[in-house]
Amino acid sequence: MRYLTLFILSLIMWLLLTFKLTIPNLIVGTVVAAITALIFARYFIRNVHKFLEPKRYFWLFVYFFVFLWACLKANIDVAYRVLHPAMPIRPGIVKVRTTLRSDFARTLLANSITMTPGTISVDIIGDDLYIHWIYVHSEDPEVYSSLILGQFEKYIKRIVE
Amino acid sequence: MNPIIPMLVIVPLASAFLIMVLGKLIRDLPGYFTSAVFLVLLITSYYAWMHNGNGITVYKVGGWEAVNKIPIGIYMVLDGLSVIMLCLISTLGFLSAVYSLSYMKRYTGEEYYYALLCLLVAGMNGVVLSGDLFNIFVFLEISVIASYALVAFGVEKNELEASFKYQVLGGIASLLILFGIGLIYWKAKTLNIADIREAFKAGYDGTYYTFVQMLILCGFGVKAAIMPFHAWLPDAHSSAPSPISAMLSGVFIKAVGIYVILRLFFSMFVISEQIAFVITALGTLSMVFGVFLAIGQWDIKRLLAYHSISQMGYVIMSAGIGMILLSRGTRPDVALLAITGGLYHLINHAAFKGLLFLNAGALEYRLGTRDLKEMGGLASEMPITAGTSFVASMSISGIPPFNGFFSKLIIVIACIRGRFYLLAFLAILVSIITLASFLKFQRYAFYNKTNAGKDLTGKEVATPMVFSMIVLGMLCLLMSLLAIPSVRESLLKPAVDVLMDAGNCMSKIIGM
Amino acid sequence: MKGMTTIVKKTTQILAGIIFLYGAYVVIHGHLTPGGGFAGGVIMAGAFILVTLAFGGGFLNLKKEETGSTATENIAVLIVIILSLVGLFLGAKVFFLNFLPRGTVGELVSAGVLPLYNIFVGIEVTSSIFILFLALVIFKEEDT
Amino acid sequence: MACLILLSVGILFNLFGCIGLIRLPDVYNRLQAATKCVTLGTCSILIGVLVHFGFNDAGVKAMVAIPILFFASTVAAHALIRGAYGFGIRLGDRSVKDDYKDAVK
Amino acid sequence: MLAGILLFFIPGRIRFVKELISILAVMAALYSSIVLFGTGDKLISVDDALRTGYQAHHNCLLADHGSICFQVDGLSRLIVLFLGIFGLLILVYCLTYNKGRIKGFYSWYLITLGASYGAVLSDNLLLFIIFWGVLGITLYKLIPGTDEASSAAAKKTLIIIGASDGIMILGIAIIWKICGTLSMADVSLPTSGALTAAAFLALLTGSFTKAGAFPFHSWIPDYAQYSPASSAAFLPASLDKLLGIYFLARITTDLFILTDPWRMLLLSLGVITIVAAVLMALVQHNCRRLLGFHAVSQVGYMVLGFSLGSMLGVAAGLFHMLNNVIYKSGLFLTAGNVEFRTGKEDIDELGDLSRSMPLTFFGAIVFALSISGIPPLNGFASKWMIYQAIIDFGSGSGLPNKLWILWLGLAVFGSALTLASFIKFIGGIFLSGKKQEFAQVREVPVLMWAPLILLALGCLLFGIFATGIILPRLLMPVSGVFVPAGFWNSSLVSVLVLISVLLGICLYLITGMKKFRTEDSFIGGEKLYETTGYPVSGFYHTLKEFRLMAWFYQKAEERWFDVYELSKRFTLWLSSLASRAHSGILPHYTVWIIAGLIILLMIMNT
Amino acid sequence: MISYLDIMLYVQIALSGICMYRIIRGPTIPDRMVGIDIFGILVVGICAIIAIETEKSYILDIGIAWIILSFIGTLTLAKYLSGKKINE
Amino acid sequence: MIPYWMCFALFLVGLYGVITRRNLVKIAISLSIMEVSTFLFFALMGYIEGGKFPIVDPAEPGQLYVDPLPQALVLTAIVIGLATTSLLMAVIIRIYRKYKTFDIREIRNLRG
Amino acid sequence: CGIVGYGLVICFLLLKAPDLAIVQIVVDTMSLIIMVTVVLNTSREEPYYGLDSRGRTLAVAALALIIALLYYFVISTGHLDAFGESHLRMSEAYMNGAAEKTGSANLVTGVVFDFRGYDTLGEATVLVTAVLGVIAILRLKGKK
Ligand code: NA
Ligand code: NA
Repeated sequence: MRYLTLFILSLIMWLLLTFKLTIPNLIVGTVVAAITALIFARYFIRNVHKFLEPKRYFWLFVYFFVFLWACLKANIDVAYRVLHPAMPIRPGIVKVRTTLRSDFARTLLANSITMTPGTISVDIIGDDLYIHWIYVHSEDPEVYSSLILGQFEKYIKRIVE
Repeated sequence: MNPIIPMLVIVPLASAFLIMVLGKLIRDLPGYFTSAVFLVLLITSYYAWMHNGNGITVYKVGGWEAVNKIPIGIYMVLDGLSVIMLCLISTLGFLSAVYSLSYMKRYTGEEYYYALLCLLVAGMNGVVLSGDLFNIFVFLEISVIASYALVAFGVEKNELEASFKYQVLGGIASLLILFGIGLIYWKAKTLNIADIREAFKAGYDGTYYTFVQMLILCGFGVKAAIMPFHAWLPDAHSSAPSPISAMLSGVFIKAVGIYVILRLFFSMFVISEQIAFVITALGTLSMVFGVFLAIGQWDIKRLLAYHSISQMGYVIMSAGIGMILLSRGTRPDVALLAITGGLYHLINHAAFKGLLFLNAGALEYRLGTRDLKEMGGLASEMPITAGTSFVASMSISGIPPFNGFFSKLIIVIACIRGRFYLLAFLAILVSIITLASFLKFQRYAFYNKTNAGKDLTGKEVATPMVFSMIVLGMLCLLMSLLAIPSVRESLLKPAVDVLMDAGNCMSKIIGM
Repeated sequence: MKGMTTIVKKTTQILAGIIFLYGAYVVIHGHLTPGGGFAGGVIMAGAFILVTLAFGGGFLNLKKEETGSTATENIAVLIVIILSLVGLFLGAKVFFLNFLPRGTVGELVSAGVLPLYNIFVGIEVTSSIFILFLALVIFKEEDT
Repeated sequence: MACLILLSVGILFNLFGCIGLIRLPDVYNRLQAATKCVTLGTCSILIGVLVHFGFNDAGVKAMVAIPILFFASTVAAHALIRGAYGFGIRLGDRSVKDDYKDAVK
Repeated sequence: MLAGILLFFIPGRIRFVKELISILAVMAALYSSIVLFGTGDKLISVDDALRTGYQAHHNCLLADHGSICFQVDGLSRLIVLFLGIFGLLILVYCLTYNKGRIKGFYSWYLITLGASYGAVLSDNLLLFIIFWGVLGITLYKLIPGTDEASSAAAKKTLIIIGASDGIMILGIAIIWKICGTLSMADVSLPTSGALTAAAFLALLTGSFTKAGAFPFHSWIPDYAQYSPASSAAFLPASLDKLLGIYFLARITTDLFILTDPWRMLLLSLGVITIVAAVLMALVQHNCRRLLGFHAVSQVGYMVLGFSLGSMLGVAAGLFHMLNNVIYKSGLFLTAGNVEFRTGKEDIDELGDLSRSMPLTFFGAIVFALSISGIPPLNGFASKWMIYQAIIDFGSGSGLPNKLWILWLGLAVFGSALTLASFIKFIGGIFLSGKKQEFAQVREVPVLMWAPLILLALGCLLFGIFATGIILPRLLMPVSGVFVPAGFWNSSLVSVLVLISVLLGICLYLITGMKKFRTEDSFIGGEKLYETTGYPVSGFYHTLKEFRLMAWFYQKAEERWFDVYELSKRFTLWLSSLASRAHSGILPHYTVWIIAGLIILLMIMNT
Repeated sequence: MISYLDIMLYVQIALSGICMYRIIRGPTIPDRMVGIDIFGILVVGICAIIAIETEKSYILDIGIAWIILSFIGTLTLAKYLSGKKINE
Repeated sequence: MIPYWMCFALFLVGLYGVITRRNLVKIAISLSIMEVSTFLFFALMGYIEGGKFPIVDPAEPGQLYVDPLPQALVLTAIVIGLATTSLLMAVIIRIYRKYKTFDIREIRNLRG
Repeated sequence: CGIVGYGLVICFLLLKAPDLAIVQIVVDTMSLIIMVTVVLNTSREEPYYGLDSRGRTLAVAALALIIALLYYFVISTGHLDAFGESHLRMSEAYMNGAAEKTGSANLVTGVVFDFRGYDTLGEATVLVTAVLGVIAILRLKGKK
């Protein structure tokens, strides 16, 4: 199953890269994708059946825009802090507890957090995400948890779990 | 289009990879396989030597013919000079490989050793056969990298240190060469040696030309260990396993250093008196200081290594004298003599220095030390080592009737007939000090009383090692025959002609 | 914990295959786009290196990998040599002969034997680089 | 035109990122600023490319590049910041909180 | 023909004697030696007319100049004869003496002999230098070198010999440059120009080194001391002397035409050799070393003879050479016999062997008297001729001629000292003290004393028949015919010889041996010394105590007069200097490279 | 004539110059590494601009290659920083 | 000319580093700087004003391209550079194990 | 440390050498990885050796040398083809109709594998040689 998924993904990737639908290209692409699948399937994510559920793609699409917005905000925020003569920063590392179970979901969450306002995920230990925050708005765990995680957790849960 | 020419490079190259593939499966294969391959190379190159005559054979790789008389592919060129180098390489390579059969038994990772040895030889063959400047660089790097690794093959303190220094200095040299090649391409817009000569004909701008020449000279000077550029050599040559030392001193510095210098400065650049003077001066410098450094050494292989510098000084000096005379155009006969002497000495050096390093290896193999002070009285313990090393010592010191005498004789005579009295005197002086230092070697290793506390096994080394030493010892004697004019005429003349008449040869290559 | 954080591992799981594929793409399109055997080979090796980095070397049988890679590397070079020699045994007796039909410039299958060179050089480089990495990684302290 | 605007925006963000890289006091904050701004800026440029070429081989390539870039740069930033912490770089003087300290112990 | 035999012999012997000490090899070697001897003997009768017949034209060695050819003329014939004789005699001696001493002795022996023949007979200078060089190797190989001192001596010997060979190559190359030929027969150069002078000096170095004249003498005493007596007798005492003087004769009479400054130089070197070496000999304790210094000293006379340039001088030099070879190899054999039986070489430790080894003692007496120039032995005859030649030389007009009295005086002085030191030699070994430890010592086997006695007879015969047979038959063909004016009758010469004898005895007495009673009876060569138990060499310490002498000896012990030691010190100093520059620090080496590059650029851009 | 695209290209190059400043300046090793990472991303932008300028898609290949290798390189650096052996 | 001169200056910077650095790894880095400048030098030589990327588009024939030869040479040289660097690094690892230092001045067993 | 190499990539891009750019990227990253691996395998602290008097002398000498060298470079290259205006000789054949000759759209690949395929074989060999060397040097024990 993992082999097949990876094979198909690879083939799609190949076709995207070459962007040509000629016979030689297809043959070569098939061979290369097969080799890729053979070698790397054992490192590939486990629950590949989830790739087959369309609604996840829908949520992904939605999430994309949510994320884009957050991202833009993040950038403008950083730009502000950088350009401000006084550099209003208040950095620190905070601990946030996540409810996501699967590693992949957590990874996605961490990546998202990294791209959003003033935060970079430092580590995941157990259920705790450690986040470096450029401006620690609040010392209260409840407050900053919601500030940081925002809506991401919700969407990621729908996409991945 | 003679398919032998590319095969001379490809065979050792392919066998290196075959060894790596098969070596793990069959334990004793690498050594015997390598020896067999080198034997084949040996036979092939001697065949080429006998049949090449005065001719120049050009092999156009990829079948790319010249366009408007401008070569566009890589040319492989087999002429008198390169064929002699090929013979040297394969002879010493074969003997070293045979010697290694028992010598390398104490090392781990034999298959790596033999693969690297094959690559070393392949690289040198590539350099020698190449008619393309950049191609020379590439094959130079193959053999140089193999030699870096082989120097460090023992992975002990000294080996590693030597290899590191060698790599850094060699790296700088390679970069100077590469930059020089770049500069040449900048002006000539071509890489074929013969074509570069053509391209330069448009005009030799003083400063540019000298700058390029100096970069090239300096770069290959490091590889050839000419005097101010020599510092890596004693470390590297003394640290490598002995058969490799024999290869490095015997042919490596010649194939990737001296040969290329001769090739480029005779054939590619037009000889000027100034550059000839510089080359002569460098040769003399190495000749004189190398020997002074050698005589103070107590480590056999270090002593031998410094002598390599000194002996190569002879070769370069006489080639330089040849260049001076050629550029003056007054005494072509003396120039011929000088170049002949230089080449002859180069060949002789391969025999006797290779042999000496093998002797040193035999001593080290038996005694576990290279320190002369810890040896003694080995003449009766190891008669063949003692005998062959005596032959080689006398040969390198220029004592008749061994080959070294004749080449030095020719060089001295050329010096005097060309009115370089000081150089002749220095050559003799160096010869004397060489003799002194080799008698020191003889005295402390083979004569003298046996050092107490050393457990001498009283055995000669194993048969393959003995075989290699005896063959080289015989060569030291046999090569005296090259002094006989008719023999010299047939064997050395083609090589000398290549250098004497470089312009003509180059235009022949272009015409092919 | 072996290897790097979960975040890295999970990303690696997805990216490794893509990187390898991309390397293969660069190799195979060597005669059409920039890159070729060498660049692509290193990228492919990068995929392996990435996996090793992220997951740690523990799950690899390093000695076996190294032996395998060495063999692969040498066989690949041997094939390159054989390819270069094929011309020597054809009628022309030319070393490094491009003995296949050239095809149309710009097509995937064109340029005769060059893509084959690219592919085998790519394989060679992949295993070479991976061995380099492994050899440096495996190297342990010794008691001296 | 849209392409040029996207490109300009991208470059502007890159500029902010770089300024951050210069101005901010410690490695963590620099990473903060730089990763975010530069990644987004570059994504913006790539989208510009996509817009410029349309949906052909070049545009698709740019499109493929975006997720790769996204994953790569965020994970890289994460790894770096963790590495920096492991390396023993303390948080700057102005930092207010360090929960991670206890976790690593 | 001879060349063919030689070239055939050498490899044959090598293979043969590879099987070392086998009796077969010994016999074969003996046989070959006899053949050589016979051949050599036959050559004597060969007329000069036949000379061209012996020129074997082979391939020329280098380019188009100088063919390999052997020439046989009077000089070489003479030398060849003696080579054969000594080759045989010493080989016979070796049969017993040498058992197991040196590996492959016989093969080296034969190679030596062959190469000597080759050197003497070759006309081409290149061929000559090749044979000459081979002799250096065999010289080296004939020392066992199994201990510290002898291996050092071997090394020193070959270095000095090799160095002289190298310098000779220079000379030969210069000759070629000037003359365009390498045939000795065709070369005749006046020593006026700088180049010619250099060539002359270079070749002179070669001959001086081989013969062992000052300042290249220092290998001889070492070699004599540390090699087996047979080797010492064979090489430094006979073969090398023959060859060195042969070559000296060649260059002074044949290749070059000497001018006054060079004559002056040669004369000075000659007398310095005589006096300095004999002074060194006086203080030696080791009998072989003592003989070694005498071997040097005697060369001085020959050099004197040749440098005079007159026919008489040349004949005298040659004659002295022959005589010297006879008695000096005899003396070495004597020393060898003594050592063979007692195992000792130090004069102080020996004594009272005259009864136990009468034949050896007899030989020793004859040789000692001969070397000291006591009539009617051969040493007297040749020394006398040299004095005569010097006196004749005094009638010339050049500066060296004016100084004739100086040359003569020093030569006589040296002769006197020689006598003094041989009194010590004889006294110390055979006479003084009764040492219990030597009670068991017996005479040596016949094969060892026979050559000795033959040589002693040679001394007598050469002395007695000097004018009658030896000079006209052997020497005149070489030097040209001369009239030995006043031979045997010259009162001046007789007085000089007498003075030298008396002076020697006086010196011996004055310097502290008051109790030493001598009864000299020169008639019939019989004499008896009765000695006290006094250590014989003790009195020579007195000599050392003169201030000038003291300085001289001190410096000599520090080896200030030894070219070898001087240059060794200088070389090692330079070497350590250069070594120190190789600091092992990589950046320095990098700087060398770049600095070298820039210096080259500077040179090229001037 | 310098087009607007050229200006953008030069600005982008100038930005990577700023990165270089950080890389050279330090002060700590992680700082330099951050610089390297950012530099890598900036180059992708450069590639993209050049691709637009020349209308060649293959320039983007270089960009993608850079992303990938910069990623691997940064991970190595990060691992170096965190003090783990590579094969841990 | 100035680009060439700058390029050579970079070469010299590397050289300066090789001479003055005492850390083995830094020496290796300096060497690779020298290498890099050499590559740049070749690439500079191949550049032709107005030349296109040396990749032929069959749609637009007859274009002027930059000189592909120096690029091919550099390609080879780069690989060689990587090879030498990795070998150097292997030796450096071993040296550190044996000598316990990176200081080139203390690595001087071989002298004289 | 890798910065110079990365800077070089930009230069390559500007000099229209995409092949070089891509290869330089991969190689430089690999060098970086290798160097980091080395430092990891040895010591984590990058030791800093201060400039003492000997070091200063050396630095002055080095400075003098490189200035001299730069001077000679400048005076000797003044008259050569200016930047961007190089004429052609050998490469003429590589540009005009070469794509048809080799079939490779990428001219550099054409040169690398066809016109100068022999060089490339050498290049591949160099890499394998280095790999062999690295493995050989990193053996745990040199002698039995
Ligand atoms: Na010793
Ligand atoms: Na000893």
